[in-house]
Amino acid sequence: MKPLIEMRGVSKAFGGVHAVEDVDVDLYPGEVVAVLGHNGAGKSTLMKMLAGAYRRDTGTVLVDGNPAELSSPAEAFDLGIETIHQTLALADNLDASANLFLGREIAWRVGPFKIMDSAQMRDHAAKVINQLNPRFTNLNTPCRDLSGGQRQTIAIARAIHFEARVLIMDEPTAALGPHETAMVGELIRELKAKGIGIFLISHDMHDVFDLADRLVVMKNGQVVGSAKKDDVTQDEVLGMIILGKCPPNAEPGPGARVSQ
Amino acid sequence: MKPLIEMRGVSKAFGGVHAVEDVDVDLYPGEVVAVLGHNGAGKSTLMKMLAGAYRRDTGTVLVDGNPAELSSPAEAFDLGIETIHQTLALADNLDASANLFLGREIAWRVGPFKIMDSAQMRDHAAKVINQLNPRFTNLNTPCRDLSGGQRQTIAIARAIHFEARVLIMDEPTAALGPHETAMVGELIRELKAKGIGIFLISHDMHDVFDLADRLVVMKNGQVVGSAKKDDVTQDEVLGMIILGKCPPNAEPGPGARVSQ
Amino acid sequence: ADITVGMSWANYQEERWKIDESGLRAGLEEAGAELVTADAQSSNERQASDIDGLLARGVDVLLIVAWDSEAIIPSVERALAEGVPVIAYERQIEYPGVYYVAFDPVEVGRIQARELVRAQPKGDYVIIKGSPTDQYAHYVLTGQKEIIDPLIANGDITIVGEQWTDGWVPDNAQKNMENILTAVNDKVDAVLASNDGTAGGVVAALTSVGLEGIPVSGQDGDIAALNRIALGTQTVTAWKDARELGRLGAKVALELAKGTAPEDIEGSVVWDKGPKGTAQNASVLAPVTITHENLDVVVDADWISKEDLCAGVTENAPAACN
Amino acid sequence: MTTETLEPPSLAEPTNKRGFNVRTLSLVGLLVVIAVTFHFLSGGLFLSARNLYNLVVQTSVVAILACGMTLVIVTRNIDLSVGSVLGCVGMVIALLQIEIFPQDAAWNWPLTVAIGIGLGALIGAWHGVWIAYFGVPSFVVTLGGLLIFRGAAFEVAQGKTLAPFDPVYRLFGGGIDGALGVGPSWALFAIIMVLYGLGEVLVHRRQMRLGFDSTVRTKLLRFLAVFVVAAAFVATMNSYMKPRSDIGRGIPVPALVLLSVVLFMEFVTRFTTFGRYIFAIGGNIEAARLNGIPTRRTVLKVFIAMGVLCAIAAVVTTARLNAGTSSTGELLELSAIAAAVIGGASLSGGRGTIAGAVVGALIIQSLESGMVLIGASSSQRMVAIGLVLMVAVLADKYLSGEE
Amino acid sequence: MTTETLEPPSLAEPTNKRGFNVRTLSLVGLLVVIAVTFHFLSGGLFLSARNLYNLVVQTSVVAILACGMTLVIVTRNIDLSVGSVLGCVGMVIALLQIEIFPQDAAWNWPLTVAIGIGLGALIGAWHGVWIAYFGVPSFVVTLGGLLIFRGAAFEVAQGKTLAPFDPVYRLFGGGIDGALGVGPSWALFAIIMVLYGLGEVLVHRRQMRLGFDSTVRTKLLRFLAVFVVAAAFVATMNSYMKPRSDIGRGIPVPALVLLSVVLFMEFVTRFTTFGRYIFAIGGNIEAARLNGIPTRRTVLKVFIAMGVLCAIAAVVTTARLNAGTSSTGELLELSAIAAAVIGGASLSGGRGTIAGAVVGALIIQSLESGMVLIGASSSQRMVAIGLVLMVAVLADKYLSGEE
Ligand SMILES: Nc1ncnc2c1ncn2[C@@H]1O[C@H](COP(=O)(O)OP(=O)(O)OP(=O)(O)O)[C@@H](O)[C@H]1O
Ligand SMILES: Nc1ncnc2c1ncn2[C@@H]1O[C@H](COP(=O)(O)OP(=O)(O)OP(=O)(O)O)[C@@H](O)[C@H]1O
Ligand SMILES: [Mg+2]
Ligand SMILES: [Mg+2]
Repeated sequence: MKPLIEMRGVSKAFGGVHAVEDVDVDLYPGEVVAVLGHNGAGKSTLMKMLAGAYRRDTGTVLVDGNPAELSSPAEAFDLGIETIHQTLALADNLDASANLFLGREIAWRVGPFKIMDSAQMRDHAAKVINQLNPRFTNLNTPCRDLSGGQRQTIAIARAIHFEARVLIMDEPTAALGPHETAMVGELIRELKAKGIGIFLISHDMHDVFDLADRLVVMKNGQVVGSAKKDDVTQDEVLGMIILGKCPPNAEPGPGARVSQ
Repeated sequence: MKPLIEMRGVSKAFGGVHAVEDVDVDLYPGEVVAVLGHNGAGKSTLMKMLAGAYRRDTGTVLVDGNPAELSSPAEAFDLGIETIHQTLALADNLDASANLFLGREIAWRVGPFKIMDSAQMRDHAAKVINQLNPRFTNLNTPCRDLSGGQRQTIAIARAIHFEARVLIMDEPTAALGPHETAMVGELIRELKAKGIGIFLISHDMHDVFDLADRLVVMKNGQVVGSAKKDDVTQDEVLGMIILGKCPPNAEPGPGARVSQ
Repeated sequence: ADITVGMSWANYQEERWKIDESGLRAGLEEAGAELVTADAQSSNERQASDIDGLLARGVDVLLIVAWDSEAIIPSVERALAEGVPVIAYERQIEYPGVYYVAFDPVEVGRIQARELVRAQPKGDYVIIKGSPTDQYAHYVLTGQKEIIDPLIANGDITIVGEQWTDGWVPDNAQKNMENILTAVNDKVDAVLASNDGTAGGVVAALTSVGLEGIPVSGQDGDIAALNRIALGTQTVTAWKDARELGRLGAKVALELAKGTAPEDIEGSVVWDKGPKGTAQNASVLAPVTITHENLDVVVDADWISKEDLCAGVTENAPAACN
Repeated sequence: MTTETLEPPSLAEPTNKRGFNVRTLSLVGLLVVIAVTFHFLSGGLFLSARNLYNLVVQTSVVAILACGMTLVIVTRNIDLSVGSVLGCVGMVIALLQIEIFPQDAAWNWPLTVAIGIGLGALIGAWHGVWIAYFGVPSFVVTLGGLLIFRGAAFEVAQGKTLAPFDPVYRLFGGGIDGALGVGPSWALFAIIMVLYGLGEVLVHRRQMRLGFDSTVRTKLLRFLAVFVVAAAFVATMNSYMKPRSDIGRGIPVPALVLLSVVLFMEFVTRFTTFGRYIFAIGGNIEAARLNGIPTRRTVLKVFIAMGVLCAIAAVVTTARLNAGTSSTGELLELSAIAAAVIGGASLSGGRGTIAGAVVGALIIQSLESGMVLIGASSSQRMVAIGLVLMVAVLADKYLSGEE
Repeated sequence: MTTETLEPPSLAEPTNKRGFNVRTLSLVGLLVVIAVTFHFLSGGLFLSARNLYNLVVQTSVVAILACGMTLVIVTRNIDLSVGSVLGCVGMVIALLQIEIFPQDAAWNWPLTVAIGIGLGALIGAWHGVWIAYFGVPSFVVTLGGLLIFRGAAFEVAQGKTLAPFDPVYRLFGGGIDGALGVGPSWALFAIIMVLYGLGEVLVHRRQMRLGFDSTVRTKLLRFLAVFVVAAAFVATMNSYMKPRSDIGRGIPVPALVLLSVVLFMEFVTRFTTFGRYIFAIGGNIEAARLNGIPTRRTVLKVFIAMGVLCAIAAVVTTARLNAGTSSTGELLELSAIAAAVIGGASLSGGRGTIAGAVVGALIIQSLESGMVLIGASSSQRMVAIGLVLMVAVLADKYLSGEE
């Protein structure tokens, strides 16, 4: 099978900080790849480059085997790459349905203008959000007045509503309650079954081992190693994250500690 | 033993939304009380009232048995109540040490001015933060350029640095890596041993059962019930959170489903 | 050029200063002198800086149109201390040793009031004053009051409305006039407007209630204002042939730069009619009263083309348009 | 599904049960208080048909600018150049119409207006490119514009005052003939009311189909309110007679221009994606960018719109004065910004309404005119207006239940 | 522990390896470019001692205001009233000193200055209370102040110009005698350098004790740079002679006033908790509040400081003009805000430096003066200054490595 995404030698530095260094990662259709690592390891930065939010300094990215520039979020959307950002990327002054359709409103083109179909958008939004959290009723409230989990729900709803082929989820359940988290897990399985490729960043080992097919561990901007979920144990993965030690069953990356 | 905090009949509404309704909660010295509930249940709102960030509409709060107004964060600090807010409450343009000491800088009073001892603050900050995350080196970077977990680390460091008697932790480990999360768990145990009372909001059942002594579950702004950790099972707690069903071993609150 | 003459304008954003400058420049160029200018844009602070700059450029003589006749004095002192003669141009600076070249501003006010009173000896007057922060507006007002105060005292004239015009901006004058008209329910017989710009605003306001044609004053002899006089919607403008003043300024400047004693300059008189009564050497021109009757004066002086003057004039054409 | 009425949510402002914006309603209340106060202080002059007619005409220029300024402020920018741009465009129109093109040609005024609007758009684009693409703060860019275009306004005709304009052009200024007349005013009223009613019915039917609970009573009440206010307005304008006649004037042309601008801008901000993007950018520009909104293009368009509105305002101003002067529009930027801010636009972005800006402009002009009517001197006027502005915004804050 | 030098971090601006603020350095570079350009265009006049002396005096008022404006802007507010407050305080000082108090009393000028500063603080407090405690947007409050205090400035003496001031008072204006003289200028230079050197040594020792890696070389280089620039400045001021004499003038008094203000404000923003709170409020006012910072009191104090600075600027201006006029300070608010913004203050809050504001003021004044020196016409001057401002900020953006 052809990979959906191939990242080769991708790097990004901010001033003196090498946030991401020479990273290679693949993603296949219907696969969930968990990206793990300590805080500040560079996971979000890597994903933002794939989402078109940052421009990479070096490296190539192939989408469906074709080189992709990924110079703007719109370009990523066009390639079918949807992202749930860690910062959620919500406009706090707008309500749930406005945020859900932000940038991709349902609208009729009339001359130079696009007239929004607010009723339709409201209707859709209510449906998608209800699917994730039935208790979420204040659809008319500006996001700034919502609870942390409600805000995250909107960001998730947005990413799943626009049928993606690649879904990037940067700590999607960090602020969610147990029930909501379970529903997101369900959702990931559904999407996977549809052949969608998913990058999942999460600090929850449970979730990761529950949902992921493969794991990639980063440390200080570099890949420590990657492995099939079934080939490694939870403790081995923790060792990769914390110590940068690549176990025998995993494929080591440039960030693996060579000597013990 | 006398409770550190007694909340009685506390309510708060935003426009038409009853975020918190008639809540009674106690906290004893050396006790960890987990506050649980679905997204938008009112957990953060309840804690913000205790932190002096919101004024309650009705109800009384006793600290050490004395009624407390709690009309401002400064008042809460004076009573020894420290908070890690869900929103972290960081000034994005300042760096880690400035944020850590924000509002309570180390300074010499000279006439009408307080001259900050930056060197000292930097020194302390480095120590406290290192204790939580040894990999956190960019202490001079403005917070806006830090990763999600690094930001959370600063907020936690701040709350523990000023020796509190009551510590409110609103989803303190949501963005933390596994290692960092473990260190926070360690920390909670240490503080507990020192007789500090802790409110812990978390969606992670593992953490909760690991760390808490007692659980309080909220639903739609009301208390479903509270129970000693050892008296209930994880499934029972999930039932409380999702269905609002209070098990026999727990003490029911006004939000418990009566029938069924 | 062997002689450099500096000119500090108070504010240049008006039609007439351009004309002053052309006169000044013509007069200086004939003598091979150079002119350098600066515009203070209605600010004392900026004018002080401008004069510093002009002195730094090494001018031999300095002409000043003062935005404020008191606040300019430290700058004058600086110039005199460096041995640079100072000419107060158009606006008096009462300081010993400063030469004064001007159309008498108080006379401007008098002309305006005199002609209005002649056209409308009795009745309800409105005064649209200039910018409240401009000293010049106060001088004009003084002249106007000189004529009409006695008539107010004996009851012939009533002032039914009086407003300053921020920044001399015509739009502001228009709004003020409209509101005054509302306040007095159109019972207005004459409007003392302080210059031709504000007069334009006043006439526009009057036109919208069908009152155009009642006596309105102005000054400067703007093209648009002269056209209004021809059309009969403005009564008088106190015409100051700025070219002439410019040439006079140039002449005096050249003399002073050459070291001629002020009192020896041709046409110099001793002027002590300022508020403080300081005596100083001066060459003062009288503004010319321009009304419907003598519009030919401005045409003959090549100030305005007959075509511009008579644009749109049909009935009751002035002699100048025939 | 939801029990709320389905109002355009993009403005993110509290609305009351009838779907009116609370903030704007409380501002209208304040305007009424100011008007009634002046009415008594001026011995019954303020609420006369004549003064209201003048007020509408005098307000139109600032209100037109304030509409554009609201968009600019919502995107977290500012435009200090509007007065200068107005002056510069006005001078160019005057120069072309009076000095360059043949004065009696019928195509003269339409062409000059078109050129003026094109020039306005160009100037707006110039500012927009600097701000959106070069990333220079709008304060600096438009301060530059304030200087540049005021200087240019002078250079256009070397400071000369240019007059007179074409008689048809002058109608834009709302002078003696610059009003619709009684019959056409009522006709326009009828047309607008019918269209508005139809729109509400259509929206209502659509909402019913999608299962929203949209009460008929609310809509009807709102329609009636608008109907009564509009009818009162038309009746008032019609009852102000031309001088020495009993021919009613009707709606003045500047008010018509303003009305068109307001309707168009309300449409854009409430119903189009462009309007939505403006608010999203003001709320969180990074979020807007991450969601693929063309943030730079949107900001550029906002400044182009502002430039066009400056040109429209220039037409009204010069037509009204019947002259182009190089000082036209000085200090207007302050009034325009003040109107937008009083109307609820927040300089920290993401908040503001067109209707509020118009009411803000009306409040400012009512204070200006009212103080002249009661015969206050200009310095007293300044002090009083300053105080009332502050109190008005404070009162509005509490009336609208914020805080 | 860390390898960076230990600079006050509150300003959250990039600093280079020597600990200088990159943004301010690149601005200084721009200033040099502008100066050298004018020097050639004006045939060697711009960089003459005489013109530099004038430039310093001319800049002082805007620079003093810009220092306060920076604080205001950092807290995400704005102050449009500074010009009016300056005018009003100046008129009150003039009225008291010239008309009310006995003209020859020795206590006259000190008392009037004290009263003026008190009045400035009071006016600032008035604005601050409206903004911080009543929650009215600073734009509205200070727009009100702009009108109110301009009106008041007129009412104080009914628009009359008041003159002359006490001869000692006039020294504040930096006229012919308003400078320190050669000897005292060098003495002052020496004192400041010694104090600065001592301070650096003390800080260095403290940092060593806490184990920070603070290199001596960096500090030494920085000290030398400051030393050379300051010495060049004093030498230049000393080499401008009094008219027709060879007595050097020395540092002008307005520059001395500005220097005191700058040193004080740099101290406050860098080293005191008050300064830290200002930046925290601008960065995230909600976070500041949650951390127990008295946000309202802090904002109030910022506006009081602004009021005091207006009063100080009023003293310099009136002393320089030797007259109190009701128009003094008109439009100064624009220059002050522009200086702060050019100097790197961001209108969205949380960013700005005192040194930057001063350099910004110098850039603006250099453009103004330079255009006079090269003999540009008024409208050319406006166009050129507008353009250069925009280009300067753009260039600065790229030079300082921001995006
Ligand atoms: N400032 C506010 N204005 C209006 N409504 C608010 C405001 N703050 C909170 N709410 C509402 O109050 C309810 C409770 O919010 P709260 O933040 O306390 O929930 P929570 O239990 O902390 O949820 P989460 O687990 O998602 O953090 C929510 O419905 C939210 O929309
Ligand atoms: N805009 C930026 N400017 C400067 N440094 C940045 C920026 N964004 C990220 N960094 C730095 O890059 C490093 C990687 O950050 P990143 O957000 O990718 O980490 P992460 O793996 O997502 O961590 P977390 O688990 O805490 O979310 C961090 O050290 C961070 O401080
Ligand atoms: Mg991350
Ligand atoms: Mg919460």
